[in-house]
Amino acid sequence: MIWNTIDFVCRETALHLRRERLIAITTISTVAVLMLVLGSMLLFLVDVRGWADRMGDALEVRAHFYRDHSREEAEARAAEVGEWPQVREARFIPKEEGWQELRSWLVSGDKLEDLDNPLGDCIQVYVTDPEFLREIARKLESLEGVKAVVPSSGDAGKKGSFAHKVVQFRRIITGSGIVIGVLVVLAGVFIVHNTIRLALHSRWREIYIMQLIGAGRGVIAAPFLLEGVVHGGLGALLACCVLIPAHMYLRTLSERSAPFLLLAPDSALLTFGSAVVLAGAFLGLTGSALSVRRYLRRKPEWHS
Amino acid sequence: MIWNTIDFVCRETALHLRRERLIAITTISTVAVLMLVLGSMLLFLVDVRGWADRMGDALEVRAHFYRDHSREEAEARAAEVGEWPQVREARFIPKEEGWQELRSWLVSGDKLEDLDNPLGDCIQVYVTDPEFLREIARKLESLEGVKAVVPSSGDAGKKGSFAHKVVQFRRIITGSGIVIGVLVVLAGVFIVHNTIRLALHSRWREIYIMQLIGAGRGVIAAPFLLEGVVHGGLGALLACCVLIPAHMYLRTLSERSAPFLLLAPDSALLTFGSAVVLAGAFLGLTGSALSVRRYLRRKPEWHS
Amino acid sequence: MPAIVELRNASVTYPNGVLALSDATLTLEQGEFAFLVGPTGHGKSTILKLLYCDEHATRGQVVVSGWDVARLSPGRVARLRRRVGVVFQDFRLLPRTAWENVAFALHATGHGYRDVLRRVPEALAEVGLLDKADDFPSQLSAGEQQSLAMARVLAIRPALILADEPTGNLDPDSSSHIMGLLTKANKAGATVLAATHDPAIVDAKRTRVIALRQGKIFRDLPEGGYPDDLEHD
Amino acid sequence: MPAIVELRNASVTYPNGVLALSDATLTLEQGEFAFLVGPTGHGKSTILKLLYCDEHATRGQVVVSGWDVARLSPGRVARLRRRVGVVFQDFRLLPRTAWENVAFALHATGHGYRDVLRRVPEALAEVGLLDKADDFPSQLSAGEQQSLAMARVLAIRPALILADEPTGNLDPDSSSHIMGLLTKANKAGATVLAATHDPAIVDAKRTRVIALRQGKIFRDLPEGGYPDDLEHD
Ligand SMILES: Nc1ncnc2c1ncn2[C@@H]1O[C@H](COP(=O)(O)OP(=O)(O)OP(=O)(O)O)[C@@H](O)[C@H]1O
Ligand SMILES: Nc1ncnc2c1ncn2[C@@H]1O[C@H](COP(=O)(O)OP(=O)(O)OP(=O)(O)O)[C@@H](O)[C@H]1O
Ligand SMILES: [Mg+2]
Ligand SMILES: [Mg+2]
Repeated sequence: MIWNTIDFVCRETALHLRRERLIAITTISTVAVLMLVLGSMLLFLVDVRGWADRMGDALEVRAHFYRDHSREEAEARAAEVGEWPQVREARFIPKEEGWQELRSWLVSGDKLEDLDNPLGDCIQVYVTDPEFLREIARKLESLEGVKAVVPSSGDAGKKGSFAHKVVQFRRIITGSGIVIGVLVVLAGVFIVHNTIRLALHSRWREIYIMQLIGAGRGVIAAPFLLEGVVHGGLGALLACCVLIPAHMYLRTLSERSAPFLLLAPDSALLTFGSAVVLAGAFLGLTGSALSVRRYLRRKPEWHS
Repeated sequence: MIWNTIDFVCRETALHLRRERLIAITTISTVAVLMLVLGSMLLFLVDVRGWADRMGDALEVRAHFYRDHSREEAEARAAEVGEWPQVREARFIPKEEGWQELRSWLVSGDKLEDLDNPLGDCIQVYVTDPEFLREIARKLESLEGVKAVVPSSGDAGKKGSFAHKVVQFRRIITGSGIVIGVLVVLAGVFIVHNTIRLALHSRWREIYIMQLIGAGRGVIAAPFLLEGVVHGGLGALLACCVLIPAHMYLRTLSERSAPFLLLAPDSALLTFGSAVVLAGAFLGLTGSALSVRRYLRRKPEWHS
Repeated sequence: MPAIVELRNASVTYPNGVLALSDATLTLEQGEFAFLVGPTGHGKSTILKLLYCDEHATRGQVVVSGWDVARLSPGRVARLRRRVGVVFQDFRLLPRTAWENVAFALHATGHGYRDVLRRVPEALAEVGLLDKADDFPSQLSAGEQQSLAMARVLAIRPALILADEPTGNLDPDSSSHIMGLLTKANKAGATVLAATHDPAIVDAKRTRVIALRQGKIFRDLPEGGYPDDLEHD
Repeated sequence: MPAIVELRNASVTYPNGVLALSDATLTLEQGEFAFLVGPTGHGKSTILKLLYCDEHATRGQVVVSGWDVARLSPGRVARLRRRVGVVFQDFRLLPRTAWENVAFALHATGHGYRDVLRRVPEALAEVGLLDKADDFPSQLSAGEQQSLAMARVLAIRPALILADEPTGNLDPDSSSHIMGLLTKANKAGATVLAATHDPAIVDAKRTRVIALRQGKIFRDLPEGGYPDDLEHD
């Protein structure tokens, strides 16, 4: 009996899949198109965020020591600072180097030629995240022997400053990215459900006749659900067949000219692909389930 | 005769609109959801681009004159530079101000106390677009009496420099924004057409019977087209009813805390709204036209 | 009288290879009343489909009111169909109220709203469905649906009426009522071709009977009655 | 013999206010063969719909094979329907081939694939459609569709057969063949209730005739014949 039912459901599913061409085409293509859009949006968002991070990379804090501060001490401090969790890199700049730099660009060098080096040693610090700029500045200021920190903890991340802009920019991208992502996902779910509902609408009568003949609701619904799973999965698979090669192409492109950043390694693609296909199948399943339920419960608006 | 036809088509359209609830709901909601996503994506892209521009605002070029260069001359030059088309702002900084600034932060001031001001006068230039940075640097270098330009035309916009990053970032955002925008629009058109095709699928038989009774193709198609126009337009209108208030809310929010930038003024919203509604109506029209054509040409896969 | 319908050696082979009509030659003159009889599945509906351009003869020629239907543009087909009223075997009503079904046919055949307001209730009353004017086909019994299909035809007063089993779902009294309406339309000038299985109505009306067997016209008598040798074995 | 069908003062008022059946009381015993006659639109199909649970009595009680149908869960309804074979007046075939239509009914009633392979051709052959096994309903003539609906019922060998106008689209010979099949099923134990308009088949088989008029059972005779006073005026 159970075996008969399984056999029957499988045969029915095969029949549905073979016969209902328009429905197959529309459902599969709808899922595929939506997944494609979602996938490229995701890529885009991740990438923009990566770029925002890169912008922040250029931000530095310099701590200038007093001229008479011990060099070994300062070097040791620099090494220490490099170990701080929020610090990406800390470089020790001896005062000679700093003087060289300064003289080379801004001032009329000849006038300074015979001058003693007015600078002290300096630590140049890059943070892991522009949000930490102010905190690091404050910590540097409290170091012994530090005369000045540029930008100072008062200036760093001040409203209108560049660091502030980067931080704010990132927040906005993350925030609205999440909003848009959620919106697109919701829209996708909604549209796939709509599509399946319309697709089943033209089979309402069929579902009703099956009930009249005495087929149980489960037996009627199962092939529709499986059909939804197959269509959703196939649509997602189709999307993967575009997204994954596109991703790989962008990777080689970005390796050559490096404009892209946070592309996942190829090894993650398999996981990504399976997740997408599963999501598609799940979407198809729930869509079919909701629609079939609806049409199982009511008499069709009968033709003729 | 013509009058009869018009009367008939109007009555038919009214009937379609009143009776086909599921189709009305699905078509309208699909269009609305797609327009909503498209609209918020647009807002997002415009905003991100605006942010990228703002980042570039922080970029400056300074041209340092020789110390003995005439101040009037330099000031006149600064005014001239301010007139250049790619220049957003050019500020003249007298050497005293520059010296003050320099002394205040980096060097151990006491040692410099009795020193002559080693700086010359300077022009601080902000460009309208970071892409012009190098060009402006080059032009400044060629000015008479300029000793050094920071960053120099060699350094400005160099690969890896901050200006280069901003420019590249903007290019990527614009490029992939266009790609994604086009993708979403295409996806939207495709999905709306799919939806309408499915919706008409369940009315295939009806269309066929109308033909059997002797109704002309035009007379049969017209109400479906008008229905498409109304559904598409209504869907778009619905999307506007969410997008426009959301936009206004974001504007007040951005006026308070200024995180958003390129929000259109409220006066543009009417144009925007009408454009969206027209686009929706057009989408509905073409979708219906293509589908009706298809179903007019073939016999239905008859039920029973 | 000129011929309104002419089949010249018409054959129909459906795409699945079934030869539904073979080499049928038939002329109906204007104002004639003819029955089309024959066993189930032997080609009656196929002949009618030819006449309202739903199928095309794979061989031979079909001429309806002077037009060779094989060569008509879609616009012409629609114009031809407006002169032909068909009671379909499966009714083919629109999913609208009884009133709207009749009104649609009137509108489609170019009648204005004033005509519609007059003729719809008239036609519904004739078949006894006036009190069901606002019911949808799904709310009507099968016989009522069939009557509605009849009303739709009567309302447009076509030159040619094709009735495919117009009394299959009707009780004997209703059947003879419907036949009476067809006779009345015929008297008013319409040519009528009615496919039927009901010996009673064929015998009741002494008129031309065209008998089909296996897609061939095997008898065509001016006052036939229902043939008793229809079955092929 | 126990009753398989019982209507106790059953009334049906459709949502649009039409009183289709009023206060009908009726008992069918197991193994009976009864005709249901009455004018068009007077409630025959409504009675049958009650018995296969497509409509519910707005008043009164309906008992089919011991179950009060008003109180059945969807699962129970399905189980009940599996014991009832219905030839619908509008056939209600699935948009599948003839073979698949019959096979579906067998699968749905819990038969395995081996049964299907045996019974489908058997049933199709009985109604003369074996050579049309791979045709879709849209490729069949109306009479053939009706025969297919009959085959679908015969294949599952139900305890109760409800036939709604099972010969409306059939020629007299096919009609009596179908009636023969119903009689055979009845002899094999099935209870048969057939709604019909055709006096010929009612008169040919001297059996119980239940006559309806305006939703009321106005006559119920064990050997009725087709009543000649059916019309209400
Ligand atoms: N669309 C189709 N495709 C294939 N075969 C068809 C199609 N329509 C009809 N047939 C076949 O053509 C033959 C004639 O069919 P037709 O409908 O003309 O019969 P009929 O005389 O009207 O029968 P009935 O009395 O049952 O209505 C039948 O064998 C049928 O199976
Ligand atoms: N779903 C429905 N909604 C409203 N009224 C209905 C519905 N179904 C049937 N009716 C009405 O109920 C009455 C009885 O219908 P029913 O189908 O039982 O008649 P019938 O005896 O089977 O007629 P026929 O011989 O034409 O098949 C009719 O007047 C019909 O219009
Ligand atoms: Mg026929
Ligand atoms: Mg009935």
